[in-house]
Amino acid sequence: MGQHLLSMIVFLPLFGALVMALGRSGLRLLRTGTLAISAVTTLLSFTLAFLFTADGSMQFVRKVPWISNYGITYYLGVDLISLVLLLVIAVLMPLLYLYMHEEKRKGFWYSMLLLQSGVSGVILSLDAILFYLFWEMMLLPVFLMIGRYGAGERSYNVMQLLLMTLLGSLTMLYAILYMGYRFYSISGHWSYAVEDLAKLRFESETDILLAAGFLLAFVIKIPLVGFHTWMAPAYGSAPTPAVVILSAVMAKLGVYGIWRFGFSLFGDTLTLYAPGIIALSLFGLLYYTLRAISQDGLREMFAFASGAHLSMITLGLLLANIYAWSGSLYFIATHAFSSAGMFLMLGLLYRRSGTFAISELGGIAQRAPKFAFFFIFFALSVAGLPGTGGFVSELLIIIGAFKSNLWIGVFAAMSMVAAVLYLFTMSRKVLFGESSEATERFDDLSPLETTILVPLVLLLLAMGIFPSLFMSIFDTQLSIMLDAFREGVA
Amino acid sequence: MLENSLLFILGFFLIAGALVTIAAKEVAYNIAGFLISMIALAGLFGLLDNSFLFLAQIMISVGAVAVLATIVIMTLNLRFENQAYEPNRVRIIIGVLLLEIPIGLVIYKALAASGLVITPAAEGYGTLKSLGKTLFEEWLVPFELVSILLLAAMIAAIAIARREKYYDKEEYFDHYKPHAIETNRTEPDSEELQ
Amino acid sequence: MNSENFFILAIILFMIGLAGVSSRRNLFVIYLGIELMLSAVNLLLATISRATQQGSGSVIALLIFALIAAEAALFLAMLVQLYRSKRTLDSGRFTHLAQEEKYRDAA
Amino acid sequence: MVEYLYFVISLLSVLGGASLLLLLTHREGDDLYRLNHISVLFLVVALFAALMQWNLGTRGYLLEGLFGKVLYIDDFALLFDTMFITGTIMTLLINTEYFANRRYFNGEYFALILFSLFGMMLLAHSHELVTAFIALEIASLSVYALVGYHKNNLVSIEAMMKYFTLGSIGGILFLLGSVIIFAATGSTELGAIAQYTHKGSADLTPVIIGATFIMIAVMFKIGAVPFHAWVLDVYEGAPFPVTMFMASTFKIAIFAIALRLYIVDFVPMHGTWTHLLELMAALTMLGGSWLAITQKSLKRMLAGSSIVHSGYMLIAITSIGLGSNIAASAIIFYLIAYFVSSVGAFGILSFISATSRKELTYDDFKGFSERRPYMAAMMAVFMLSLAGFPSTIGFLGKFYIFTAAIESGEFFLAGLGIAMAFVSVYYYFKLIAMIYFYPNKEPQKELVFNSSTLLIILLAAVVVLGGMGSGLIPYMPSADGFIDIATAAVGALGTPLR
Repeated sequence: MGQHLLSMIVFLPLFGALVMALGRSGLRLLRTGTLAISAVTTLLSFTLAFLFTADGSMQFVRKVPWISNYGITYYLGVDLISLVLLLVIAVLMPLLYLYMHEEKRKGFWYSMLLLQSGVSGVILSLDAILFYLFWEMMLLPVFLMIGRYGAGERSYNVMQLLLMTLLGSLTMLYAILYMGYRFYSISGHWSYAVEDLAKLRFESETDILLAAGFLLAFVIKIPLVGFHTWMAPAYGSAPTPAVVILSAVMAKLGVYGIWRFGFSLFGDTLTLYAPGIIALSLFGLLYYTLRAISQDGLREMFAFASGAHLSMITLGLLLANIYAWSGSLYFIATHAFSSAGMFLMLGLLYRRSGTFAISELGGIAQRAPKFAFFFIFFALSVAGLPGTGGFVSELLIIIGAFKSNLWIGVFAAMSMVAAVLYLFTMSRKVLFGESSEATERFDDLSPLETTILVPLVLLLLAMGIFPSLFMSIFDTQLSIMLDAFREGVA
Repeated sequence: MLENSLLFILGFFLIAGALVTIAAKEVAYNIAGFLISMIALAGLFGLLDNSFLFLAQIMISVGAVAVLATIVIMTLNLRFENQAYEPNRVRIIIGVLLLEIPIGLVIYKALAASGLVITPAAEGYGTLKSLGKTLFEEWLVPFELVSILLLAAMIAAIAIARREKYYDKEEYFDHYKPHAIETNRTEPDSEELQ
Repeated sequence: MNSENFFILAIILFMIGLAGVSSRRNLFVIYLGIELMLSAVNLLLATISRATQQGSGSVIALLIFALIAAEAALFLAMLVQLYRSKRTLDSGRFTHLAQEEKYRDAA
Repeated sequence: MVEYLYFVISLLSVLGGASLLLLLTHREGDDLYRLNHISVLFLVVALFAALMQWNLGTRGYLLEGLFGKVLYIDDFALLFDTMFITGTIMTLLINTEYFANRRYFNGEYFALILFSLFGMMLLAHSHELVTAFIALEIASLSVYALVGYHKNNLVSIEAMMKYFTLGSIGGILFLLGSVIIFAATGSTELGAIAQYTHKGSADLTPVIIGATFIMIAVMFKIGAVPFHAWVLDVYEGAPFPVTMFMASTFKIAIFAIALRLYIVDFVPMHGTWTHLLELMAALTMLGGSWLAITQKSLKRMLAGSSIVHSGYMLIAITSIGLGSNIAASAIIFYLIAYFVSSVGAFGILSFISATSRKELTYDDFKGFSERRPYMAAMMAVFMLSLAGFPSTIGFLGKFYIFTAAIESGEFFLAGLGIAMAFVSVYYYFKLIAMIYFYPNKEPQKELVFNSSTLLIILLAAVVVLGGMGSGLIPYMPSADGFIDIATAAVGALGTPLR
C-alpha cells in the first residue's frame, strides 16, 4: 500500500476519466464518479499526510525502471514541500467539483480529472523526464478548458498561454537532455533522477545556461514580471475552475520547480543570481500592484493580485533564510486557499450578474448579505489581514526580508499595505453603494455554495490563528533542507 | 590518328545534336537533334570497340525511344501555338550551362582521379559473347530486376495513358474539370485522335 | 584517343541535358534532356568498361538502356495525358497546385 | 540453398501478388474490394515471412553462388521490410472506403502499389549500387504513376509531372554517383567499396565525390531543403492513399539505403559531409517549418511538416558522422515513430475525405470533436505525437535524436531542433484547437467499426503505448521494445568490414 499510495493519487483521476470516457458514461454517472474519485484521492492524500514524518527525507519513494535503455525511471516521492502542495490540491479539487455541479459539458469534467492527475504528477515526480512529462501533460487540459469553454478571445489567449509556457518547458527539456548526457559521460550509465543530476558539477558558464533553461520554464509559469503577458488574458478568458487551478496550483508549481530543481541542481548559480531575481520579484510586486489598482475587470485585478503574491513567494524563496522559506511555503498554502476562494466568489458573482466589471456592480450587500460576507472575507484574506493565514505568511516573508536587507523588507511591507487599500476600495465599490442594472436581481448564496466556501474560510482562519501548529513541522524540515542547500553551495 | 579525328567528328555531332535538342524551338528540330546526338553516341560506342552497345544504342535509343517520341508528338498534333512560351531561352540555357561548369569540373576531377586509361582492347572485348558471360555470371539479379522494372513501367504507362470510359465530371473541384483549350483557336477534341 | 576525351564528352552531354531540364518549359524538351543525361552516363560506363577491359560497365550500360526505355514509356504516357487535359506541353501553364481559390468552397 | 528460399518468401510473395493482380485487373466488372483483399492477403503472408526471420541473427548474401553479392539479408533489412509491408497494408486497408467512393481507381492501382513495395524491399536488401538504383527506380516509377493516378484531375497529373521530372533528376544523380564510385573502386558492391574506402592508402576524392552525388539524390528523395520544391505540391496533388503511402512508407525506404550507405560505406566522407549536413539539417528544419506554418490545407501542412521531420533525422545522420553511438538507433526509432504517427494522421484524413470531395483545410475540422469524438481524440493523439508531446512515441523519438545530437556535440542543431519543435506546436495545435474549440451543429456520428477505424485505433494505441508503458505494464511491447528493435537492426549493420 505504502509504495503505491503516490501512484494511486496521481493516476486515479486519469484512469477514472479514461474508464468513464470509454464507457460513454452519462452526465450523472460522470458527476458522481468524479466526486467519488476526488473524495478517494483526498482521503489518500490525508492518509499520506498522516503517515508522513517530517525528517527532511523523501518518503513513499517508488522507483521502477521505465525506459531502461536511457535510465529513465518512474520515480515518485514526497517531501514536505510536495506534501503541502498535494494537500492544497486534495482540499481544492472536491470543492471545485462541487462548484461545477451544474456543469453539463462532459469534456469539462474529463479535463479537470486529467488536470488533477497532471498537477499531482508534477508535484510528486523526482525523475526529470517524468517531471517534464507531467509538466506538459497538465498544459493540455488547461488548453482545452480555456479554448473550448472560455470566453472572449479564447483561442488567441490560449495559444499565447500554450506557446509561452512551451517555450519555457522546451528550454527546460534541452537543459534536462544536456544534464542527462553529462551524467552519462561521467558515470557511464544514463539517469535522469534528481539526486543523480544534483551530483553534477558544471563549468560556471554552462551552469548559468542550464539554470536559465530551467528557470525560464518556472518564471513563465509563475509568472514573474516580464514573462507575464499571457497571464491576464488567459485568466480573463478561462472558466472559473480553470482559473482557480491556474492561480492556486499551477502558478505555485513554478515556485515548486525552483525549489526542487533550482536549489538542488544549481545552488551556486542561484545564489549568485539571486539578487537579480529578487529585484525582478520586487519590481513585479510594484508592477502587479499598480496594474491591479488600475483594472476595472475583477478577474484581471485578481490575476494581477495573484501575480504580486507569487512574486512575494518567489522573493521569500530566494532570500533563502528560514523565516522567508517558512513564509513562502506557508504562503503557498494560504494563497492557494484565499485565491481559490476569491476566484470562486468571482465565478458566483458572474453567475448572478453576468459581468466582471467593477463599474457595473454595486449594492450587493443589501440583497445578498451572506455573499457579501464571504466576498469581503476572501478579499481581506487575499490582502493578508491579521487573523487570516495570508497575514502570517506575508509577515514571515517580510521578517525574512528584513533579516537580509532592510530596504527589501520595507518595500515588501509597503506593497502589503497597498494591497489592503485597493482591495478595500474594490470591495466597497462592488458590495455597497447604489445597486446597478447587473445586480438588480442578485440571489444570495445557496446552501451548496455555502458548503463549498465554508471549508476554505475555516482553513484560512485556522492557519491564521494557530500558525504554530504548522510552523513546528515546517521549521525542522526546512532547516534541514536549508542546511543541505548551504552545504551544497559552500 | 583516324580514331582521333573520328572522335572529334562524333563528339562534334554529339554535342551539336544535344544543343539543338534542348535549344530548338520547334519540336521537330528537337527530335532531329536528339536523333543526331544518339547516332553519334552509337558511333562513340563503336569507337570504344563496344559493338554490343553500338547495336543496343541504335536499336533502343534511336530505334525505339526517338521513334516512339516522334510518334507520340505526331499523334498529339502539337501545334506551334500550343508550345511553351519561352523568351530568351538561348540566353537562359547558356547561363545555366555556365552555372553548371563547377559541377562538370567536379565530376571530371573525380573521373580523372580514377586513373583509367584506354589501352588496346583485349581479344573478345565488347562482343556479345563476353558480355553475355558477364551478364549472366555477375549481373543476373539486376538483369532480372530490370525486367520487373519494365513491367512496372508498362503498367504505369498504361494506367496513365489509357482513356477511361467515363470522363469524370464531378470529381473534386468543378473548376478543375479538364478545361477548354486555352489557346484562341478551336482545337479538335482529343477524343477524335484516339 | 584517351579516356579523358570521352569523359569530357560525357560530362558536356550531361551538363547540356541538365541545362535543358532546368531551363526549358517545354515538357517534351525536358524529357529529351533527361534522356540526354542518361545517355551521358552510358557513355561514361562504356568508357570505363573499355578502360578496365571488363564487361561490367557495358552490362550496366545495357541495364540503363532498359531504364531509358521504361522512363520513355511512362513519360510519354504522361505527356499524352497532360496534353489531353490542357492542350499544351508548357510546364509553366500547369499551375493549379497551391492555389487559394480551391479552398473557397471548403471554408 | 533451399533454406535460403525461406528468406525470399516475403519478396516473392509481394512480387507474386503484384503479378497475380495484373492478371486479375482486366476482368469485366472488377471488384475493388476483392482485389484489395487479395493484395492484403499476399502482404500478410509476406509480413509473416519477414517476422519469422526477425532476430535469427541471419547475416549473409542471398544465394551468393547464383546471384553474387547483390542481395543481403540482415535484421536491418528485415526491420525495414516489416515497416514497408505494414505501411502498405495500412495504406490499403485504411483507404478501403476511399477506393469505393472514387471512380478512378481500378485494378492496376493495387499492382502498382505492390510493385512499388517490391522495389522498396529490394532497396532495403540491395548490397550493390546498381541493384539499389534499379530497385529505387522500380519503386519511384510506380509511385510517379500512382501520384498521377487521378489523371483527369489537373492537380493530380500536374503533381505527377513535377515529381517525375525532379525525381528523374534525383535518380540520375544517384546513378552518376554510383558510376563515379564504380570508376574509382572498380566495383559497385558495397562490401568491396567498404574495403576500398577502409584501405587508407587510396585517394578517396572520387569516392567522396560519387558519394556526394548519391547523398544529394537521397536528399532529393527525402525532400531536404534546397531540394524540397516538389514535396508540398506532390503531396497535395496525389490521391490521399498515395500521399499516405509516400509520406510514410516511401520516405522510410530512402532512409533504408541512405543509412546503409552512410554507416557502412561512406565512412571516409563523414568529415567532408558534416558541415554540409549540418547546414542542410538546419535549412531543412527552418524551411519545412516555414512551409508548414503558412499552409491552410492539411495535406500541405503535413507535407511541410514531413520536411521538418526529415530535418530531425538529418541531425541524427550528422551525429552518426561525428561518431555518436546512439544516433543510428535513434534515427530508426524516429522512423518508426514518424511512420506510426503520420500513417495515423493521414489515415484519419483519408477516412474523412472518403465521402467528401473537399480539400481538407483547418477550417473543415471545426466542431470535429462533437461530430466524431473518438476520431477527434485519435487525431489529437497523432498531432501530439508529431509535435513531440511527452507520453507519445513522437516525444521519445525526439528525445533520442536530441540526446544523440548532444552526445556528438551538436549543441546548436539540438537547440534548433527543439526550437523547431516549438514552432511545430503552433501548426499541430492549431488543428487540435480547430477540433476542440468550436461547437458543432450537425448530429454526432456513430463510430463504425471497420478495417479503417480499427487500424486507426490500433495506431493510436501504438502511439501512446510506444510513448509510455514498459516495465510498468507487463507483456506490452512498448518504448523499450522499439528502441531495442532499432538497436538490434543497427547492430546488424555491424562494422564496415565483414
